[in-house]
Amino acid sequence: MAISKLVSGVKEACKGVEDGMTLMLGGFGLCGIPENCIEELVRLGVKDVTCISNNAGVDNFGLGRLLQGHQIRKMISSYVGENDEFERQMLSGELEVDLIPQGSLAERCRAGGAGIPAFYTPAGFGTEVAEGKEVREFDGKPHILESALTSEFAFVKAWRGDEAGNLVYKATARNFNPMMAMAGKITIAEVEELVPLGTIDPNEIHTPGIFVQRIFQGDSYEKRIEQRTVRPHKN
Amino acid sequence: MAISKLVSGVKEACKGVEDGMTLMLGGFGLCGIPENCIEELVRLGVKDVTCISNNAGVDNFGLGRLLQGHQIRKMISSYVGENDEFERQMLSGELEVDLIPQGSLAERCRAGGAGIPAFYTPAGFGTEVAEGKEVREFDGKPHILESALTSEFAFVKAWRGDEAGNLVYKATARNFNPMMAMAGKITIAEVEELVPLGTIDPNEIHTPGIFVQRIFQGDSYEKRIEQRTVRPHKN
Amino acid sequence: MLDKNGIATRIAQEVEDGQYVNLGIGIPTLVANHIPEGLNVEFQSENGILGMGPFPFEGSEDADLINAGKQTITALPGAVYFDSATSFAMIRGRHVQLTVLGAMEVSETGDIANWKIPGKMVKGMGGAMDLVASADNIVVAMMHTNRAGESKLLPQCSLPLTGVACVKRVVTNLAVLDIKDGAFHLVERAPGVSVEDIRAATAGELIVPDSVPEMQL
Amino acid sequence: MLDKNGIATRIAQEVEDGQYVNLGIGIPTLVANHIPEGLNVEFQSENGILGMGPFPFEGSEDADLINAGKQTITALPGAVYFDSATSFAMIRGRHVQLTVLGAMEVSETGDIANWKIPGKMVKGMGGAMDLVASADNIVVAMMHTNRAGESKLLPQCSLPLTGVACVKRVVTNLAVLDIKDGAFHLVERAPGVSVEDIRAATAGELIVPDSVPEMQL
Repeated sequence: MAISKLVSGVKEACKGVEDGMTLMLGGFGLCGIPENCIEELVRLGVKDVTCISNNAGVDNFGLGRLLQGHQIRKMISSYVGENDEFERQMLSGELEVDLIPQGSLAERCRAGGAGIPAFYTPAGFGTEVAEGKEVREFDGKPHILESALTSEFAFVKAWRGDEAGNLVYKATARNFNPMMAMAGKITIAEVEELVPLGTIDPNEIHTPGIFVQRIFQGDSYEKRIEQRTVRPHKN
Repeated sequence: MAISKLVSGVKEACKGVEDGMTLMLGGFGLCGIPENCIEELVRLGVKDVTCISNNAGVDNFGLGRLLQGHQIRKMISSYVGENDEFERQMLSGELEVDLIPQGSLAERCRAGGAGIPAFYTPAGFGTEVAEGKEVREFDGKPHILESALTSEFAFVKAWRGDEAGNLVYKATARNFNPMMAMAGKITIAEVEELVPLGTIDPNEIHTPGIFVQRIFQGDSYEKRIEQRTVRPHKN
Repeated sequence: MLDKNGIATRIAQEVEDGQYVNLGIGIPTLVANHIPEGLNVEFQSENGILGMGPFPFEGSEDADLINAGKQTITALPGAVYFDSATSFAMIRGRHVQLTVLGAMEVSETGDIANWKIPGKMVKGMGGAMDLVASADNIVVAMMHTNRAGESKLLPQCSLPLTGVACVKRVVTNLAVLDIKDGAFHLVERAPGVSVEDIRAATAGELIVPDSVPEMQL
Repeated sequence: MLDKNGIATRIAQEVEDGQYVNLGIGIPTLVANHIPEGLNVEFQSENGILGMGPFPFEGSEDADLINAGKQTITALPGAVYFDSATSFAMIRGRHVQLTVLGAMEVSETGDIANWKIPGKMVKGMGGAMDLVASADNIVVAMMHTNRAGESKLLPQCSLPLTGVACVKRVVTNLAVLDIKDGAFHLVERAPGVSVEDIRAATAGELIVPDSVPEMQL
C-alpha cells in the first residue's frame, strides 16, 4: 500500500534539475550533506543555480565543489566562513549572497513546507537583515516579518530510509535536513542505508515519507570532518 | 550533569496551579491525555481556569471531569462534540468557548513555544474564525494572522521519560503533547514509564527535556477507548 | 440512488495512484474500503498517522492508536506517527493531495458549511477549516438533501462557513457534480436517478450537459 | 590582565545551577571547561544537540556529531538531538537561559556587532542574531581592545549590527562591565588591572563606582 519513492540511483534521482533553478541542500558545515547528489550536480554541470544551504562547504568539498565550477549564481545561507573561493567570488561580485539568521533560515524552510507564508521573529531587528521588511511590535518588542522559503528541488541526506521515503537522521547530521525535505517541491533523499519497509519503528521516523519524492542509497560517503577535536586518552 | 526535573508525584507536580490560570492539556479525544494530572486538578478544585485542549473529554473522563465540577471558565478547542455537559454549559452561557481550527491550534501552540508571536495561515479565511483578524494576501491567496498561544502550566502525557525531562510518545498519543510542552511556562509531564537517564537513544526523543520543568511517573492509566472499532477474526 | 457505501464506492474512483488522502468522519471514512486492489494510496489521519490500516482484530485494539474519528485503527508497514503541528504542515503545505469530507451545505461557488448550527449544534470545526483551506483537491461526500428533504446544494450557504470557494466536486446519493463558474455542473447520475430528480433536489444553479452518463460502480 | 581561559573562568561564574546555556565559538567554548563540579548545567549547540559533552577521545570522533563550531564532540547521558527549527525554537522561545558569545564591538546601549566587516570579512551571522534577539541573559566574552589597540566598548558600534540593546554584561581581559542606562558600569577589575587601565581602554561612557573589587577566580 505504501507509495514507493525508490529510484535506481543518483542519476535518476537528480533528473529534471536545470540551469537557473532554486535548490535546497541540507547539512551543517560538512555534517549531514547530500554528498552523492552534490557530485551529480557537478557532473551534470547545471549553472546559475540558487542554493539555499546553511553553509557553503569548504574549498574542495560540499557546496565548495559547485562554487569551484562557478555553477552557483546566488547563495542563501547563514554562515559561509570556511571557504576562500566563496569569499573571493562574493567580494568580486560574481556570486550574489543573501545572508540570513540561522534560526530564521530554519523557520523559513519549515514555513515553506508547512504552508505558512510568513511569520514574525525578533531575530535581526535593527540590523541589515531587517532592511525593507515590515516591523511590528508584539508584547512591546519589535519583530520583523519573514517569508517562507521553498525550492524546486531539495536534497537531503539521512542515515536510514525506506522506500516509502521515511527518514531517520543520525545525531547532529539531522540539522536542516527535515525542514528542507518539507520545503522542496521535489525532495530527493540520499541515505546511507536503505532498509526494508516496516523496519523502521513508525514512532522513530524523523521525516515522514510524504515529504520525500525520490530516495536512493548513496554509493559511498566520505563524511569529512571539518574540525577534528579530541582529548587525549587517560593513561 | 543533566538537569533533573523529577518530582515525587502528581501532588508535587501540580503545585502552584491556581484559580483563574490558563492551562494547556495534551491529548486528542481521550488518547494521550494527562490522566493523573486531570484527577489532581479535580482534587485541588481549582476554579475559573481557561483550558487549551483540542477536545473537552467525555462526560465522565478527561476534561469532562473538570466540567462536571464547573471548574472551567473558558475552553479553547477545535472539536468538542463528544460531551453533553459541555454543550449544555456552552449553550447556557456558563462556559465561554473559543473554537479554532485544529491546525491553527497546533501551530499557535508551537509558535508560543518557539518565540514566534504570530503567523499567517489560510485556514479560516472567510469564516467566523477570521472575524477581527488581519487578512493579507500571499501569492494571490488570502490568509489570516494568528497569534501564539502560551500558558502558565502545560500538562502533557508521554509513554516514556527520563529525569532530564526527555519524552517519547507512543503512536497517535503524541498529537498535541509536543507543542504544548513547548508552550507551557511550566510544563508538567506525566509518563507511563520513567526510565534511567541515558536509556533513551538521543536520536529517538520526541520532546527534549529543556521544554519540561517537572516529570513523574503516573500511578495508573485507564487509557479509555472512545470508539472501539474492530474487524472480525478470519476463521 | 446510492446508499452511503455507494457514495464511498464512487468517491474511491477519484483516488489516483500515488496519492496521500485525508478522509473525514462519516461517509468519507468508508472510502478506504473501496480503493481498488493494486492502487498505492496512503491515508493520513490528522491526529497523527500516515499509512493508516484497517480496524484491528478484536482483542488487539490499542488505546494509543486511533484515527481522527477516535476509532481504533492499525498501522500498515511504512506507516509513521507524528505530532499535530507536523500533521497540519502536511495538510497546509499541500502534501496531502486529496481531501474527502462531509458537509451540511455546499454553495454553487464552492463554499462549504459543516461545523456549526447556531444555537443548536456546536461541535467545532476540528481540522476541517485547515483541510478545505489547503488541499488542491477537495471532494465533498454527502446526501443530496437533508432529513427535512431540503437541498444541501444551495445558491449560498445559510450556515456558518467552514471554507470559501474551495469545493471542486460533490458526490451525493444522486449525482456527481463539479463546481465551477458559480454553478453546479452535473457530471454523472446515480443508477436509476433521472436528471429531473437531480434538478428537483438542487437549489443552486445547475448546469446540465446534453448527455449525463450514469455512474459506473 | 586575563588570557582567554581567564575570561572563560570568570564567565563560568555567571552560570547558575539548572541553566541551559549556549556557548558561541571562540572564548565562549572554553567556558564549558570551567564550570564548577556539582553544578547541573546543560550545553546547547544550535546545530542540534542539548547535553553536549567534552571532545571525544582520539579515535572515537564521529563525523555526525559536531557542535556549532564544527568541532567533533560527545553527548552526555540524557542528551538529545534535534533539527535546526527545534533548536531555534529553544533559543527564540527563551528556553535557553544564558547565551555567551564573542563580539567585535559592543556599544554603551547594549548593541553588538560580530558578523561582518564590510568589504573585508563576510562570514555571516550564523545563529548569533537569533541568539541575541532572544535570550534574557546575554554575556559577551571578548578582549577589551582589538589588535590595533582600539577599544571595542564604544559609544556606538561602527560595524553592521548583530543585535540592538541586547547585551547585559561584558567580560573582557580587563574587566566585568554591566550595560544599563546607556553606559558601561564597571563591576570588577581583572587581577592587576587598575580602574585607569580600564578607563583608558573604554571608549564608551564608563561609570565607575566608589569601590571596584578585583575578580575572584
